[in-house]
Amino acid sequence: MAPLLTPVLTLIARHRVLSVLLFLLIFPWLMPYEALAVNILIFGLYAVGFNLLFGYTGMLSFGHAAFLGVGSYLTGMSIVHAHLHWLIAIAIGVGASGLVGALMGHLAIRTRGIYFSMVTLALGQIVYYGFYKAERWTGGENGLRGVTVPAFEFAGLTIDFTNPVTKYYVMLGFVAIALGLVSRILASPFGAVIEAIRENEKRAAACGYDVARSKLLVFVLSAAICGLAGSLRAIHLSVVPIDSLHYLQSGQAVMMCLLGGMGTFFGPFVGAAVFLYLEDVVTTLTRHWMAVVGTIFMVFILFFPRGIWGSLIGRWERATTPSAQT
Amino acid sequence: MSTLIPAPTPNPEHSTSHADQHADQHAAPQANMQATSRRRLLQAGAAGTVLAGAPFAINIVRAQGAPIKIGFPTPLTGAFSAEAQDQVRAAELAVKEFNDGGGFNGRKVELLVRDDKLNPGEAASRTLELIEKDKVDFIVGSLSAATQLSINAVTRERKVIFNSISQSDAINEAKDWSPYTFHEALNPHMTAGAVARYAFPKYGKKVVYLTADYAYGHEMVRGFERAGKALGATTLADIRHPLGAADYSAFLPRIQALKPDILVLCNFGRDLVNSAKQATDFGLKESTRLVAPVLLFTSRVAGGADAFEGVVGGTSYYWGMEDSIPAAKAFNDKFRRAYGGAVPSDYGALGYAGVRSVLQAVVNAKSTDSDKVADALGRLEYNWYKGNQFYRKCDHQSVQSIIIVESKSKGMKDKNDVFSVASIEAPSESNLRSCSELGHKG
Amino acid sequence: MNAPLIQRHAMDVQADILIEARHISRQFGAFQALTDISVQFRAKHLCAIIGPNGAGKSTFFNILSGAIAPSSGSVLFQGQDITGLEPHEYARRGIAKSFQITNVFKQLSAHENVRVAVQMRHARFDFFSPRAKLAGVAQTAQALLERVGLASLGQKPAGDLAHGQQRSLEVAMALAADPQLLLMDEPTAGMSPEETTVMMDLITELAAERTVILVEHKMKLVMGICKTLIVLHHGQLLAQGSPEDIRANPEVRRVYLGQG
Amino acid sequence: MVELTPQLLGLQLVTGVALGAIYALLAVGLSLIFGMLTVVNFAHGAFFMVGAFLGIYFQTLTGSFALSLVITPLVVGSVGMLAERFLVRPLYGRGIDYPLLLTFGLSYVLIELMRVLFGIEGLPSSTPAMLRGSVDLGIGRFPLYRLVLIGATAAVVLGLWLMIEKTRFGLIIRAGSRDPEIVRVLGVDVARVWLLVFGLGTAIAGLSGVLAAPTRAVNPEMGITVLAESFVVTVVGGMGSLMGAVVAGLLVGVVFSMTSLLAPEFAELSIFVLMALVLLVRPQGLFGKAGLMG
Repeated sequence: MAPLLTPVLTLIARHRVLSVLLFLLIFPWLMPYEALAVNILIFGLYAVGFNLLFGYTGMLSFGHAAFLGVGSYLTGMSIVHAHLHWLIAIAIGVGASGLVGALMGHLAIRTRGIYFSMVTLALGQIVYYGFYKAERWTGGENGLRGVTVPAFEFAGLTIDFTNPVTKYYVMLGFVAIALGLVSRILASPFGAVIEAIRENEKRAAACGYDVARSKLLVFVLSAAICGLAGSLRAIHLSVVPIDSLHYLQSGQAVMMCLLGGMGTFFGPFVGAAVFLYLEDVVTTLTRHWMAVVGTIFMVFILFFPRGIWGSLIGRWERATTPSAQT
Repeated sequence: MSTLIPAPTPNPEHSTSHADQHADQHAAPQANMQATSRRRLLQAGAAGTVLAGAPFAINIVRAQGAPIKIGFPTPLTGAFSAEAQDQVRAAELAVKEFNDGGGFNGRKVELLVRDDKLNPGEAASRTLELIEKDKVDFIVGSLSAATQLSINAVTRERKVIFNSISQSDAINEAKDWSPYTFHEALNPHMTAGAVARYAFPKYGKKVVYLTADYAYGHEMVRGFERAGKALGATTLADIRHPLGAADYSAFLPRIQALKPDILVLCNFGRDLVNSAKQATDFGLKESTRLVAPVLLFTSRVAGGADAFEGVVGGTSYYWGMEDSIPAAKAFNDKFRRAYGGAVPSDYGALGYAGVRSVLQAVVNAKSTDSDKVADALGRLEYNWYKGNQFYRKCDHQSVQSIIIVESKSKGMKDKNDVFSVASIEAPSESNLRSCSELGHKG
Repeated sequence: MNAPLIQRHAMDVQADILIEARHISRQFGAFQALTDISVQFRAKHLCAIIGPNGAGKSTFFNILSGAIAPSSGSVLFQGQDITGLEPHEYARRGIAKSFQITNVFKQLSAHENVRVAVQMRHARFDFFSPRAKLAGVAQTAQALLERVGLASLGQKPAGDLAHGQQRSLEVAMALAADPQLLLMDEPTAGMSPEETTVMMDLITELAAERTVILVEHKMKLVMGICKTLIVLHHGQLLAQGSPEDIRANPEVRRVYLGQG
Repeated sequence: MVELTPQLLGLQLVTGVALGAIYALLAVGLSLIFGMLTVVNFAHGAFFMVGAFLGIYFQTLTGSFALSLVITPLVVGSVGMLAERFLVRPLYGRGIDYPLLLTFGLSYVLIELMRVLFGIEGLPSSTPAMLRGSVDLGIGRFPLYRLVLIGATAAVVLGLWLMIEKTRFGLIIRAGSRDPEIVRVLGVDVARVWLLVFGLGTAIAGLSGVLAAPTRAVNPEMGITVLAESFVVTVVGGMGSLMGAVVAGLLVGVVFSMTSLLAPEFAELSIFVLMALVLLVRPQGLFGKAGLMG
């Protein structure tokens, strides 16, 4: 299969953002319904943001729901309470999650390994309770309702988010920008630095890189991208559930990354797509979806630790030279 | 679902209901489960291919005789799955009745059940799925304040009728409400009020609340205190506990020290089981009466007689009221016939009523158009299972009777005989918060 | 007339001394690893720290390279006190090291390993320009690989290289920053005799342009090539001087050959 | 608001200790597994839950709580060993993320399994007859069973301590938790030891399930919150430190209990704040070895 696969993958590797976008353009046709496609778009982005930290820098955070949630809530609150334009609301959501990322990161990067995971978990929970308690602004456990964007004119045509297809393509716009940015960062010298840090912190420091500062930077970037995913989700669902801040939501990012292949560019997206699609199908088939999801998850960890996309790349790399980082 | 220890076996049926399946369900649940799954698989596949063909078809023109579709999002998995699955059974009963009665000029009804996992986000996207992919005409369902509010947020934006069958005060309020929003279930204000009016005069005026710290809990407390004021009850403390806490022992010493006449457990489901159980262990019942706004049939069965001994609470329905209410008798019998002798639970019954109201409105409106049906629902006066009900004009809250039950610990006839009906408060608009208070004009 | 002369003389001395350890002591809990060690290392000079196992060589090395801070005393580099600075600060001042346990980015290719190291000098926090654009960096990296004799293995993941090759790769990475001081902890540990000779040649070659400090417990190995030897024993400075002095030193003989 | 009499505070303290007992028991199991295998067992809560279910099942089967206290841990432990042998073992040396995530998947399966076996809304659980009721401690009434709980925990911890200090197996564990290499050097069959340790850890989780069952609702999801809490405890105490697990267990229990009295709404948050604070001041936890997990 390698000879057949190689040229395709080489092409994808060369224009990874372009190819993913081409795919996403036709994506709604492949999905049973648009809302699922939008969900995959959003969680794909969420997983990509998480992967920046987990896959590329090797820091396993259990607090990433905080960024998804803060993005959602700040965007939602700007629309519901402050009646701001939805674009500004998104900007606020992303900014806020970046800020929270800076704070959490500043505290968390002092710790390593499982302790890092636990600190992020704890800080994430603190954010959760913060929003849970601010019932007046966030709606508390009931969630924030009424995040609606009225139909508007753009370049002569009416954009109405209650039309799922329109919504999908607008969201795709944002995801495209974010993916472009991530791809650029990974290809940049800084991208090399964070991979070096993942491989060997001591060595990176001996090379003269400020490990702590680099880690913090990735943390903030990752947070902002997850924040954008959150912002989009608020507009997509027109509600912000408190669950979006819960640590189980953080766990979902890990699952998606692993399923798709951590430390690969497409992996998280593939992971999110497969995860959500499976869940969608399995839940309608059987009430025992947890068992199915759990089993699939274990199978992957045992037999395909590099994830779906990662394993594909693996085959390919074995067939060719171990060069391109896709 | 085979169970090693007797426990109410939920019905595995998961999609549109047909009489023949109910027949074999109790013969061979497993087999039926698989049968169901297989059919679902086919359906999913079909739907998939169809939609893959035309993703942009947002409003497909429906041929005459095409089924009327009712979307039914409810937490089939998670903490309230028992109640949810009973809701489904009852809803399917309503659908079956309607179809057996010939449907709506030739059009049969199809119930599309979806698992919202008790997660508002999931509920919202499931509702989007039902509207976008399955093109449902109406939505009935939900089993928590949060999920019903997020379902409502989606439906009202798309002008789809949603008849909610779980409790919430917020959904009545103008902020969330829409002309397409209906509330079949009781709300905390009504329930708490009724329980207060029964319990405070009877058991004493010094009250402590142990409250799950979320809107539902706060709304319950508000309801009790409002009704309590008129009755001269005093609140010694309102202790807020984290939602879903497993251990309440840490809250109990203080309650002991307060020596209240009544301890109101303003929480739901498992929280209620846990707190009641542990309050019993701490010997609180010796001096204090335990009261719960909503005493769930299923929680009582799961929690056991000891924990709930002597606990008094409210409910929208208890099968035992059939002795005094003919409609209840009729409903129970239908349910028993369909499900091998099982009795409907409180929330289950709501599933039946929620669907049946919508279908009756379709008949009255002679249409499935949202606005026409909404109008017909607004005028509806019905008695499906517990006596006369109607939707209040301003907020579409179903005005209905409230049943006060006391948990039995001895002399039970069978595993379903868990409550004794202490009193039934007749339906009255005066027990609801006023329209103006909710922010509705006129 | 005299004053300026003296002053210039003083400056020359300053300039001539690259790194200096002043009264360095280090405890680990109750254990006294180093006691009051003061040594000066001159620029463009090959020097070795020797001593039997447990003499405190590695501790001293780690203090010089900034991996750990001394309990007391200070490290001066080009006359500046750099005690207790972050490891990366040491690197940026031109202090490079190769570790005792081989220490490379295992999953990255050999070339990428060196490239990252070289990149340090050019683009520290550059998020946007594609790596490939930094052509100079890639070439420098290639040159360094050639210098340590790994030119042909550039695309191999570092983890897959032979032990000796990984050590060489480390040297290449250490050289990437074009350091004035290169610290090497047992550079030939675990190497075959052939690899060892290659490495020693490389080291002498490198010492022509910069100060190189080796930590070594194989005495003979360094006798030949080093200008100065520093002998540690039980965490104390036993002797320092030219190989000849050291060889002649009875104390050292006793420690190493158990005589006297 | 009641005034904070010494009696109330005292009773609150006892309550906290009783709470901490279960935390400590769970954390000991987690810490044992982590210290030895550096496996972060995310299925620990699920094993606790399975223990609770099987506990009731064997109790109704044998009609004796005491018997099920013995049988259940053995069963749960063997399930644990199977999991170690066939699921976790292939992942050794692959870093700590993989076993962690695998056990996470395993927990899903175990939860679903219990749903299928015992039904979704769980089982009614009740305190064994002779342990019912509450006793007057002079400072207020306190449930007898919870006192028993404290005693049982103390006994288990003591037994564990004796085993670790006095037996050869314990010696190996002590050596191993410091440096697995040593064990290999000692010429011990490491695989077998790890199998047993995982079994022991999960058995303790099962036991705490049986012990906790009478005090709370037994349902398939009961392990989820417990997991988060016992992780907090383990991390606060320092992963891999049994001493730490016990001390932190009691600490967390008391902190939770006291916040429940003074600021009930923040009871749950308080333990996370505690963890954050401890880790930021002492990144390796109270009794943790520095640099562990480098």
